[in-house]
Amino acid sequence: MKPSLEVNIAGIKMKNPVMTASGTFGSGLEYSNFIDLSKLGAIVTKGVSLKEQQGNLTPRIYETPCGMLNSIGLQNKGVEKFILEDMAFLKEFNVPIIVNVAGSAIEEYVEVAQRLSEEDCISALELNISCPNVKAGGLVFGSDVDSAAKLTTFVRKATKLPLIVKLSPNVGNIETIAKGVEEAGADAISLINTLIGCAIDVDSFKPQLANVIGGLSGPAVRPVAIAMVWRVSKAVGIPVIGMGGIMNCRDALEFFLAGASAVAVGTANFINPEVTMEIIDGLAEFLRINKLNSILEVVGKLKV
Amino acid sequence: MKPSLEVNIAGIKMKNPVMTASGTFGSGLEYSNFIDLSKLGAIVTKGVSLKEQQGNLTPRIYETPCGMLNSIGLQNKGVEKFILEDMAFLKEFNVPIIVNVAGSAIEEYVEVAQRLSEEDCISALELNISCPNVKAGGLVFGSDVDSAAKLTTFVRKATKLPLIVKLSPNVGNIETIAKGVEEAGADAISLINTLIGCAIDVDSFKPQLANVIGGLSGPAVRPVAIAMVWRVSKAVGIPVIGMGGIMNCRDALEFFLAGASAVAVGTANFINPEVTMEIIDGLAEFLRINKLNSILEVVGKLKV
Amino acid sequence: MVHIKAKVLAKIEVAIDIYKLRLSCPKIAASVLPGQFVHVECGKDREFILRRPFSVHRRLGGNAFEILFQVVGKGTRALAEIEKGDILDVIGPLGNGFEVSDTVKNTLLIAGGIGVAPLMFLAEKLFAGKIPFDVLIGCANCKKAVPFDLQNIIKDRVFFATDDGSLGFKGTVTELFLNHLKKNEKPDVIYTCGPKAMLKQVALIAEKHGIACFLSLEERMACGIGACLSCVCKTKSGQKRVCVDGPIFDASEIIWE
Amino acid sequence: MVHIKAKVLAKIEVAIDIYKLRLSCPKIAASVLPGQFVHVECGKDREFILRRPFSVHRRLGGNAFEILFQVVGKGTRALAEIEKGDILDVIGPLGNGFEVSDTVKNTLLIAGGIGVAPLMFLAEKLFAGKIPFDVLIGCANCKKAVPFDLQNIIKDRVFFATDDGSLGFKGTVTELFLNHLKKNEKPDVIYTCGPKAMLKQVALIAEKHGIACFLSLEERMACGIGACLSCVCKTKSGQKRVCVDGPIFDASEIIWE
Ligand SMILES: Cc1cc2nc3c(=O)[nH]c(=O)nc-3n(C[C@H](O)[C@H](O)[C@H](O)COP(=O)(O)OP(=O)(O)OC[C@H]3O[C@@H](n4cnc5c(N)ncnc54)[C@H](O)[C@@H]3O)c2cc1C
Ligand SMILES: Cc1cc2nc3c(=O)[nH]c(=O)nc-3n(C[C@H](O)[C@H](O)[C@H](O)COP(=O)(O)OP(=O)(O)OC[C@H]3O[C@@H](n4cnc5c(N)ncnc54)[C@H](O)[C@@H]3O)c2cc1C
Ligand SMILES: Cc1cc2nc3c(=O)[nH]c(=O)nc-3n(C[C@H](O)[C@H](O)[C@H](O)COP(=O)(O)O)c2cc1C
Ligand SMILES: Cc1cc2nc3c(=O)[nH]c(=O)nc-3n(C[C@H](O)[C@H](O)[C@H](O)COP(=O)(O)O)c2cc1C
Ligand code: FES
Ligand code: FES
Repeated sequence: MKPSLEVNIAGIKMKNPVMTASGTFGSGLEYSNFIDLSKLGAIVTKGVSLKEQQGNLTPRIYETPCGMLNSIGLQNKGVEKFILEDMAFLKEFNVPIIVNVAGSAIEEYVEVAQRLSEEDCISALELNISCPNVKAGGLVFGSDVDSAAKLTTFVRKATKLPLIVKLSPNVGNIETIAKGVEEAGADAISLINTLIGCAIDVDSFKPQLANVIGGLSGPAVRPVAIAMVWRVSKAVGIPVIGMGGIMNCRDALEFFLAGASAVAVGTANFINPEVTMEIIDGLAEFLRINKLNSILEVVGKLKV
Repeated sequence: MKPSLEVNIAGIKMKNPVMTASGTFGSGLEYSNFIDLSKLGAIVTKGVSLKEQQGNLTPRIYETPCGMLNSIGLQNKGVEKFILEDMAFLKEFNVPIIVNVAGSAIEEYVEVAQRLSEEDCISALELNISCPNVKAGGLVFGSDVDSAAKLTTFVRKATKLPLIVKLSPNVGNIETIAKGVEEAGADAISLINTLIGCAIDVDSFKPQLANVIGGLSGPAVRPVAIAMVWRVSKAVGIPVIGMGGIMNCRDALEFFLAGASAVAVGTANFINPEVTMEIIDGLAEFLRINKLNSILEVVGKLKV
Repeated sequence: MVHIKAKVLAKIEVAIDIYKLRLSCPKIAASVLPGQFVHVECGKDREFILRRPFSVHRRLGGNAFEILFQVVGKGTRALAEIEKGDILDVIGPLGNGFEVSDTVKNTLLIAGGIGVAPLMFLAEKLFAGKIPFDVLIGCANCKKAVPFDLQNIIKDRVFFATDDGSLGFKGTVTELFLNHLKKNEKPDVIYTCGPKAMLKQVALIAEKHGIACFLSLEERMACGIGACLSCVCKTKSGQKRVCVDGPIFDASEIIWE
Repeated sequence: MVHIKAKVLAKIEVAIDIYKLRLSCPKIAASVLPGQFVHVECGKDREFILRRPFSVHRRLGGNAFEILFQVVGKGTRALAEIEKGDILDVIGPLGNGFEVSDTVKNTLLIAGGIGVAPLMFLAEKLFAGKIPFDVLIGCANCKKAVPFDLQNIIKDRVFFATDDGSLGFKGTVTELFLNHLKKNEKPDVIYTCGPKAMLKQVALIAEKHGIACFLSLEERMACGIGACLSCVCKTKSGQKRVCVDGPIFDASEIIWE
């Protein structure tokens, strides 16, 4: 029997547990030159806010040891144009679309969630309460449990779509926040978003990012992500979607073992546009070699 | 005129602003085979607790992308033996000795601080309220401002020695905690300690560290450290000692530009035992080339 | 646009710290246009998290192409260590490429430093199309000068400006440009590539003289294919991604900071 | 103990994925003892954050020494790519080394897999000191067998055990050890190096038969010089650092988990 990669996360049926991470996969269109989008577990879109946003000044990225800083600053075309353009393209593929929602106030999140719920081609919403790059990026909601839970409660009421809440790693008490959003009605938790970071050009005395501060992603942060996935998956009953520095199948497996029911791949797409496909194939191969029937037999199986 | 590297941090006069990071430099003895200890700005010792501690099981370390995890678990010989053996060796060198103090309860910190204050060859204490590796590692104090401030207040009363408080990066509100310990009487702040991390062997399904969770250090974490040094140095009036992933002089300069008045080098000693000397020479050269008279002219000079 | 392994046919150090790599890659060579670039994995085993973008410097028939690069940091340093016979992981061709309309009669190419890279490929195309052009190249000194040795091109249409006067005109390439304008017939179109400050000056001079100007912009890039929004620039028709909407822009469209 | 650059005089693939590196390094070669190790920077430009420890496999007069290593992960994979003429950054000699008392008459060396590395150097010393010894070597199969070809050593004192019987005895080296004990005179001392599980078995058998046993332990190491406390092991006289108090321990001292 061919081992099964299927997972069902918060009611989203996925062919396999490999998703794209928000903000790293464009509208999907860009990567359709390299891979068959319908083979993905799910596509997560760039953060969408109510109105168009210009984002931060450039330079917006910088390479750091085994990682990168970004301060895109949630540049996006606003929810209406997003539906008109990006969703129109994406809905042609047989793949769940998860829309990442950003905002600067509860009302904005609610409004965007409501608008998106009117469309019938969206599989779930991912609440970004963890973008370190802009005031309007939600980190203010992601930093303490009360705000996180309150926001979740309001959005929960505004949509019937499955609700994933994306947590920030820039906190001390990740379990508390996870439990808070679970109680407030989140159907799943995704983590980690980027770590707050900064780099400086010592020749010019200037920051490497125009915004000074950015978000750190890539393999450098993977140990932090694994630790948080492990802690959170023990603390909550809802599924956890793990991400942070996944470059290949073995990295992804660490997340499953730590307790993730699905993974998302971000930064790795930039160096290797086919990385998601390689991970999917690698997972199937891993199950086969280890004589396992389903990826579910790996989830949370860390031997401690 | 030869540019000056001298700094005075919380009354500790240093020839230069390059210190060793706690736990990475043994008792100093080990590195005296490679460098002249008296050329260092200061030596910071491994964390010392009241009684001897065995630490965690092995494996205690694991290499991660551009970083390493450690879960030494504060193995140390206890304060009495430390004074008898390590201090006896270290006091022969013309270099400030800063003793890193660990504990599991306020009383333990206070007792260790009092005992150390009886010695006359110690230049300062560094309160470790941020070790992620053991319950008795103080992270419980480093995670919220009230505990951090309370501990600082008690230790402050117990010693006349300059008091450095070493903060954990595993928090959301680093400025709040920094301000809290400043008000409670800290003379300087050092950061960052290690980030909580984990790595898993996907062949055996076992954690790479016997302790499962460890502390991440090395270049991978440098952007996180720079960001925190920058935020904290803007928030407090006391000097900041920066560390986290410094591998060479240019890395160190990023910390000075971000606002650190001194730096500490940890993980880099393992790959390059002479790294501290190379950084000191490099800083002098940098000042010379840039026609600066003192390292103080670099501190906090990030152009934003 | 393909993601492909290309074999290194040759590595030549053409000036101090400036290398030319010849890559065997029919899939890219067959379709690449002047001004387009490739996104290259430097170093081994995903040693770097990001690729590095390099313009196509020259197309060698339908089978191979060249890039010309300067060592400026860790990625290019690693790339300089590659040897003949090694395999390079590249994505390309990327970006829009220079527009050369049929009506163009007389053009001027202006390069600052390594900005000469894409202009060689363009020059070849202009030459093939029998469109006359002059070339102005600015660089620090004669040791940094990349020979612009396009076969059959009359050498005396290539002019150098060096900071120290060690080759050609002593001064900046924009000064040389101003001199050139005084002494020569006004070109219809200017194509330019180089540091941003230089591009801005060239663009302003071109505007003042009413000359059309196309420039190749640089921004730090992560994906190179339009997905990450790291490489944006402000234009009169809104914010654009340099990697897909550029790297070639009409200078009159750019909103300079 | 020095931190030094050593030139690679030779790289030889002695078995599948097992390499021998000969390093020119008088400062280390002059003083190194059997059982000591060197701490090696694998890969280029601080590509790895930690060094990797390797036993000295052989001393070549006072000027050079060899290490023997197996490719098991990224560090050793990078090390296998080094070439003759390259420069390696090493720290050494480190650790305590094997103790060979003057009273020893008859010894047995037992290696598991790449554990053969330090035993060759020891064998040379025993040979020079005219102390007779037998060698038992366990490995997966004949393709993984490192030839124990010490000049002048009577080949028939070296016995292999392979999992598949493709070379020598079919079975584990501890089974071979038990057989050997039955058939031969009891050795005074056993020196052993290999995987922990094997060392434990050898140690227990040696204890049962009242034979002194010294073993070379492995633990992950960061500093290699006693500073970081990453490499500890539990002994009857307290917790020890494998890098400075070891890697050679009296087996009777070890507290096995
Ligand atoms: C469309 C395009 C075409 C280019 N064509 C050429 C060419 O033909 N020849 C050539 O020598 N150079 C070219 N460059 C610049 C080249 O990409 C950079 O010099 C190179 O990325 C530097 O990498 P590094 O690792 O050596 O430098 P580092 O400074 O160590 O790089 C750090 C980071 O900054 C980025 N970066 C640094 N400088 C630049 C830059 N000028 N532009 C974009 N990103 C940068 C790097 O990609 C990397 O992410 C081009 C850039 C762009 C955007
Ligand atoms: C004192 C001593 C002497 C040794 N002598 C030899 C020798 O002569 N020949 C030989 O082939 N090997 C020897 N080893 C083991 C060798 O150090 C490891 O195989 C090597 O470090 C693996 O590195 P890697 O990057 O390829 O593996 P990875 O698994 O990718 O390494 C990851 C991390 O684990 C550590 N690690 C992995 N395996 C071991 C191990 N067995 N021991 C210690 N650390 C490990 C690495 O140092 C690194 O930090 C010795 C080990 C010690 C402690
Ligand atoms: C360029 C870039 C843009 C991103 N934009 C978003 C975003 O809009 N919304 C969001 O929730 N996360 C965003 N992220 C975070 C990623 O989705 C992901 O959580 C993070 O990068 C860690 O995964 P990685 O290491 O695989 O990249 C972005 C990351 C990068 C690198
Ligand atoms: C092996 C090891 C042991 C450490 N032990 C201590 C300790 O006892 N007390 C402490 O405050 N920090 C300890 N640290 C943290 C370092 O002092 C330093 O804060 C951290 O490693 C970041 O710096 P680096 O990246 O330069 O190593 C330890 C770090 C390492 C790697
Ligand atoms: S580099 Fe990603 S959008 Fe241009
Ligand atoms: S490796 Fe650091 S103490 Fe042994």
